[in-house]
Amino acid sequence: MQNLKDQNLIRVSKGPFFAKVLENREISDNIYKLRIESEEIAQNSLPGQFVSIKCADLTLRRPFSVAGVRENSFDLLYKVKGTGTEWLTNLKTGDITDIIGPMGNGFSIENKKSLLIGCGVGIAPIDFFMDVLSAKSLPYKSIGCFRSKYKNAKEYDYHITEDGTSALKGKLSDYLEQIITETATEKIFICGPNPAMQYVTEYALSLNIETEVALEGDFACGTGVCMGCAIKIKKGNALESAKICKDGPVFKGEEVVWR
Amino acid sequence: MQNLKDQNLIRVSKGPFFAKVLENREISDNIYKLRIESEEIAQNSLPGQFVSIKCADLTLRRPFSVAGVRENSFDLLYKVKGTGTEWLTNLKTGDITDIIGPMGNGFSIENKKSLLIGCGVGIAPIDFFMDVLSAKSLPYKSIGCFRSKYKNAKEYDYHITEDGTSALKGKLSDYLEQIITETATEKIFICGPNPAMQYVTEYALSLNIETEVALEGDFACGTGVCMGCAIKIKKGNALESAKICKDGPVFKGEEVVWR
Amino acid sequence: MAVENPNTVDTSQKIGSLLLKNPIITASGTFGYTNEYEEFMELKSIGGIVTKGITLNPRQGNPQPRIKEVHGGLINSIGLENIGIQAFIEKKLPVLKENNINFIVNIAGESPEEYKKIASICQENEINAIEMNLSCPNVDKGCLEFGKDEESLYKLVLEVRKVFRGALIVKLGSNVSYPEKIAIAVQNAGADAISAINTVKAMHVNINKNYKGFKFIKGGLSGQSIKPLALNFIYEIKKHTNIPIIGMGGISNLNDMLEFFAVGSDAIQIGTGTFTHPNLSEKLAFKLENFMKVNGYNNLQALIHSLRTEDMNKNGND
Amino acid sequence: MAVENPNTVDTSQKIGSLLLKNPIITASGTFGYTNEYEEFMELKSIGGIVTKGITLNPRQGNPQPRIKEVHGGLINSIGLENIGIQAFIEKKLPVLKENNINFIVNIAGESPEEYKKIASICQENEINAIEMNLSCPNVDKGCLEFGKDEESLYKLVLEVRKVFRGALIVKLGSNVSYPEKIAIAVQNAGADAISAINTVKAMHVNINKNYKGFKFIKGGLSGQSIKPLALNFIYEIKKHTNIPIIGMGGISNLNDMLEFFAVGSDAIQIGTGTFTHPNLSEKLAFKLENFMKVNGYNNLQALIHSLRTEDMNKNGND
Ligand SMILES: Cc1cc2nc3c(=O)[nH]c(=O)nc-3n(C[C@H](O)[C@H](O)[C@H](O)COP(=O)(O)OP(=O)(O)OC[C@H]3O[C@@H](n4cnc5c(N)ncnc54)[C@H](O)[C@@H]3O)c2cc1C
Ligand SMILES: Cc1cc2nc3c(=O)[nH]c(=O)nc-3n(C[C@H](O)[C@H](O)[C@H](O)COP(=O)(O)OP(=O)(O)OC[C@H]3O[C@@H](n4cnc5c(N)ncnc54)[C@H](O)[C@@H]3O)c2cc1C
Ligand SMILES: Cc1cc2nc3c(=O)[nH]c(=O)nc-3n(C[C@H](O)[C@H](O)[C@H](O)COP(=O)(O)O)c2cc1C
Ligand SMILES: Cc1cc2nc3c(=O)[nH]c(=O)nc-3n(C[C@H](O)[C@H](O)[C@H](O)COP(=O)(O)O)c2cc1C
Ligand code: FES
Ligand code: FES
Repeated sequence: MQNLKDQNLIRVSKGPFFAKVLENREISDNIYKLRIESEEIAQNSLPGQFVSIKCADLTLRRPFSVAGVRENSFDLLYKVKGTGTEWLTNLKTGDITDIIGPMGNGFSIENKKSLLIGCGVGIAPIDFFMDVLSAKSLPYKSIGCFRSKYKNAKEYDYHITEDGTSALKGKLSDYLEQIITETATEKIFICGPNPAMQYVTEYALSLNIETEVALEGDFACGTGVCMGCAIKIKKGNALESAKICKDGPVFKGEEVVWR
Repeated sequence: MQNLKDQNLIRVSKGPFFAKVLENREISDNIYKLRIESEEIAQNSLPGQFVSIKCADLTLRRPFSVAGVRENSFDLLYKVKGTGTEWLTNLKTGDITDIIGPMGNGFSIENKKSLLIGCGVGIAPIDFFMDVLSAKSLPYKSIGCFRSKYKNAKEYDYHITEDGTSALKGKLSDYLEQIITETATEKIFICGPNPAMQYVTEYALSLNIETEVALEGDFACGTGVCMGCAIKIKKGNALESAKICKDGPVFKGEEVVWR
Repeated sequence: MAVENPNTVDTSQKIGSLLLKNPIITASGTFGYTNEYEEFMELKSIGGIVTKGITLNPRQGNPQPRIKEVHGGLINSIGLENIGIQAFIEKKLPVLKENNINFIVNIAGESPEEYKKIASICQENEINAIEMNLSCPNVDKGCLEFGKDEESLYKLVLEVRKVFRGALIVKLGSNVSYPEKIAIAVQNAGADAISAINTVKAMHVNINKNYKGFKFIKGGLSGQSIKPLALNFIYEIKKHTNIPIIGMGGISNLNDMLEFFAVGSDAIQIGTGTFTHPNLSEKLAFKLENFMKVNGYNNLQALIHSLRTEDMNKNGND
Repeated sequence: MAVENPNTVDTSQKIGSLLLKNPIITASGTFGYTNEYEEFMELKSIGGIVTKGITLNPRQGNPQPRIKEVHGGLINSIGLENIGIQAFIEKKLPVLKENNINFIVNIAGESPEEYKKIASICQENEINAIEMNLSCPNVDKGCLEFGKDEESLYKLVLEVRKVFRGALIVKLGSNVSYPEKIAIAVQNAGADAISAINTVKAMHVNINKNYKGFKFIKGGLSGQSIKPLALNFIYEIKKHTNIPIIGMGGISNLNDMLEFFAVGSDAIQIGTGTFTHPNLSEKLAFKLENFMKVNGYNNLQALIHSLRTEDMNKNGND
């Protein structure tokens, strides 16, 4: 048997990569930005795709959307929720992470007047998507919705906060109609809590605007083999089984069966 | 129901105490000294008794002999063996430990020409015993046996090392006869690996010298209720069940059934 | 946590004729025979204690090693070392009475006759409650085998019921094909309650240094890692029975306890948790009371009733 | 670890008529149907793969949530979602053959007739090996129930044996009263091997925020925390059978694998471990080979033989 590393080189591998932490800091309340060195992941990732990280001695890896890339590194934005993300906060520059990816399918990249919406930490793939569309000079506008002001380097065209610490105070629904009209939106891309995504999808459908949504779910394998994250999606009149981790996490809004 | 703390005060409690780490450092190869603040344990401990520490999220506490006391603190000497002791090495001054004790029975304190023998980290209760006998001006000599030179503040009358980095090179058995004669030993107290304790006990018995040995064992409760550490001891011609944690860890040498 | 409701709350519970001050009991084999833990806690703070398993004749138990910690738990192979019912009556019973400890005697036999004899002795000595251990793993004769076959189990419990008039609790384990059949048999035979689960059959293997052969400990697994098995077991038997259930298996905090109430337990036992925190049962008694005050439950039944509403019922497989 | 012995070693193993390059197989439900893991590892580095459980008709599986991580493991409640034997034959079999993957088809039925039908279809399509899943937890009909009663199990395996001539592996779970009776029935019915253990019945409870009711997942527990149960089960059935055993349950490193060999396994499967480390099976294959070289074992049989000498035999209880 040959050296495994050598074998790895001769096929397109999704990892596991043992990748160095370049930066890990709290950028906003309970939200951290983690920058990790990995040419493979940086170069192969599309907005909406995710990576899975081995955290502490937990059995299951934790999935996070790619939030931006450079030549040979990529960013994650994570919110501290439980054991895994708590453990992530202790990573220091130079530490090695065990990571696989990019996984799943990303957003469609199209020449349409796009409206990109990120709610809470759902902003992560939207940040990345903004970079990609900008680089390709494709037309888009962005909305960031947060509980309180979100302190990030990125500027959103519309920054909505519930507590009014940004220009727009209130909820997404208070402004959506107006923004869609203002921007002559042709397609909406959204990542955030299910109720927000459902609301936007249904509203957009009523206006005949296409949507793509980035779903979350509890993953076990994260690779499409265990059926742990399987949901039903609408294909015409029929319901089909789809795996969020493999067939998604990005789905056409109208295909999703909201619960 | 009253406040639990209040209730604790009105009975002699063995803990759990939430006690502050005063010092924790590697004093010799892989052996650490841990100093913990606790008036209760410091004032109630006898040489040979032990405390049990909650380490990380391990189910079972880890037992360690009290290695010395002052007014309101006590010392442990621990050798890094596995998960629990590895975790102990990370304790810093000011950290709080969850500790119970003192547990079990200690060595007899008698006015006899005593020979105190500690092998390896078995030196811990011997160190404490030396202090106590000195304070009471009772006659004793001490032997420390180690693989390589053991760097501790304490001076042993005989410091034996396998690699000869101390005055006496070799094994305990190379010197025991001579030392017993030299010191006119009337009683031997020993803590160390079973083979060493068995050897000394049997040799001493042949000379009609009494012995007390401090046994180790795998503990679950450490309080005498689970029978996890039960062994057979000789009481005259009969065999009786005894619990190392509760009836020991110190036993008369001649009572022990060596395996 | 501030106490919002200053009134006292009623944490008491009844298991057959046995009255418990609160639903927290220490489990057999982990708390000794009597007042062994008085240096660590107030024994009267909890509902009661279950004694170490007691047999007709004293037992020597298994050779060393008897204990092995594993990930999230503990494998033990004590082999029911105990002083026997006679010594218990003579030496331990007086201590229990003097100290006013609410206790349940855990009994084990090698034959139906032995169970019956021990139970009779308990009856003669006016013991209020016994727990029949029908589930200790890996015994060639007795105990577990009786707990596997519903017919012989039914007869056994019936016989004991005839001679013992106090609270009769039957302790079951999860190493059975049909938990519900076993539980129904116990109920039909007239037991006052079921306690579950006992330790789970398990083995720790230690490969020798030179890879020639191995050492092992076969015994019962307890502690945190059996909690999901215990919750499942209790939920399953609860569906088919209506006598009280005393739940246990890895309980180590208030939330664990609430989970056991939710799936069907009326009281709980703390086993391995006492090894980790010797005063765990006392702490939980205190926390339960405080929790009930803060959340406005005047009595335990109200809390249990509230917890027991299922809002999602599905039957999984893989 | 330096390679001291440069010669190649023979890691191969035979399970009935099935030849494995090495004893490492990926477990059903954790590796997909075919080459899903080729982005993570060299599929040819391992002995073989077991497909997701396949039924006669496609199955929808259970509603969400299906997954809950617990201390040291994972509870799953997939409900056997799969594409059905017909789609498997049409869409997956060609991929397996093209990629030259050594595979075992895991099958499950709701009735003896279904098992027989699927097995016949496998036989018609010249599939080399099947693993009968007789142990998936919590199915109302089928699967587990067949795996609990030795008589009906015997008949069922016998029927399948009649129609399937390849390597017939029967997969057992630990939720049974008498593992040895079940294993003997499987052997007597003519199976080529036993694989064990399937996931263990378990439940996760989530108390609602206001303490009104609870949500739960009932399903099968897998991963590290079932290892002591699996080792015990295999050791028990090994005493009473002599057909090969494929061991599994929480294997996550080389030492775990050696423990499974020691207690009686001839090959092993990696399930949940693949979720933690997608290339775990490949890594173990590499480590096993290296281990054998370093320690001078020319072939797997020699290693297994060496490990299997017990030097302490005791029977615990508590
Ligand atoms: C495709 C995908 C992309 C994601 N991208 C991001 C991201 O960019 N940034 C980010 O902060 N988070 C993201 N998440 C969510 C993130 O994976 C979870 O927050 C994380 O796994 C929680 O791990 P933990 O160990 O800290 O919490 P746990 O201790 O596991 O759980 C804490 C709480 O979170 C819930 N939870 C656990 N896993 C998930 C999950 N997958 N989805 C929703 N709730 C969960 C649990 O039920 C529990 O209530 C993403 C999830 C998916 C599936
Ligand atoms: C009464 C008593 C007093 C002790 N006093 C001291 C002391 O003063 N200083 C000191 O360094 N150690 C002492 N020990 C030993 C100490 O308790 C163990 O070394 C410690 O529990 C190992 O914990 P761990 O988690 O690091 O190792 P683990 O990961 O639990 O185990 C590592 C290895 O040590 C073995 N081991 C575990 N527990 C014990 C044990 N109780 N006895 C022997 N071997 C064990 C294991 O089987 C394993 O091979 C004492 C033990 C007893 C019973
Ligand atoms: C060391 C030990 C000894 C035990 N002895 C007995 C016993 O004698 N009789 C009995 O019915 N159960 C016995 N048990 C089982 C416990 O009472 C309890 O059922 C089991 O440990 C599960 O609970 P836990 O996870 O809280 O420990 C013993 C358990 C342990 C750990
Ligand atoms: C998500 C998941 C799905 C599974 N599906 C099946 C299945 O379809 N058929 C089967 O026989 N076993 C199935 N199993 C059981 C595994 O094959 C294996 O027996 C079990 O997980 C124990 O091994 P492990 O601890 O290494 O995971 C499944 C296990 C998991 C975790
Ligand atoms: S998490 Fe396994 S299929 Fe998606
Ligand atoms: S460890 Fe429990 S009796 Fe000694």
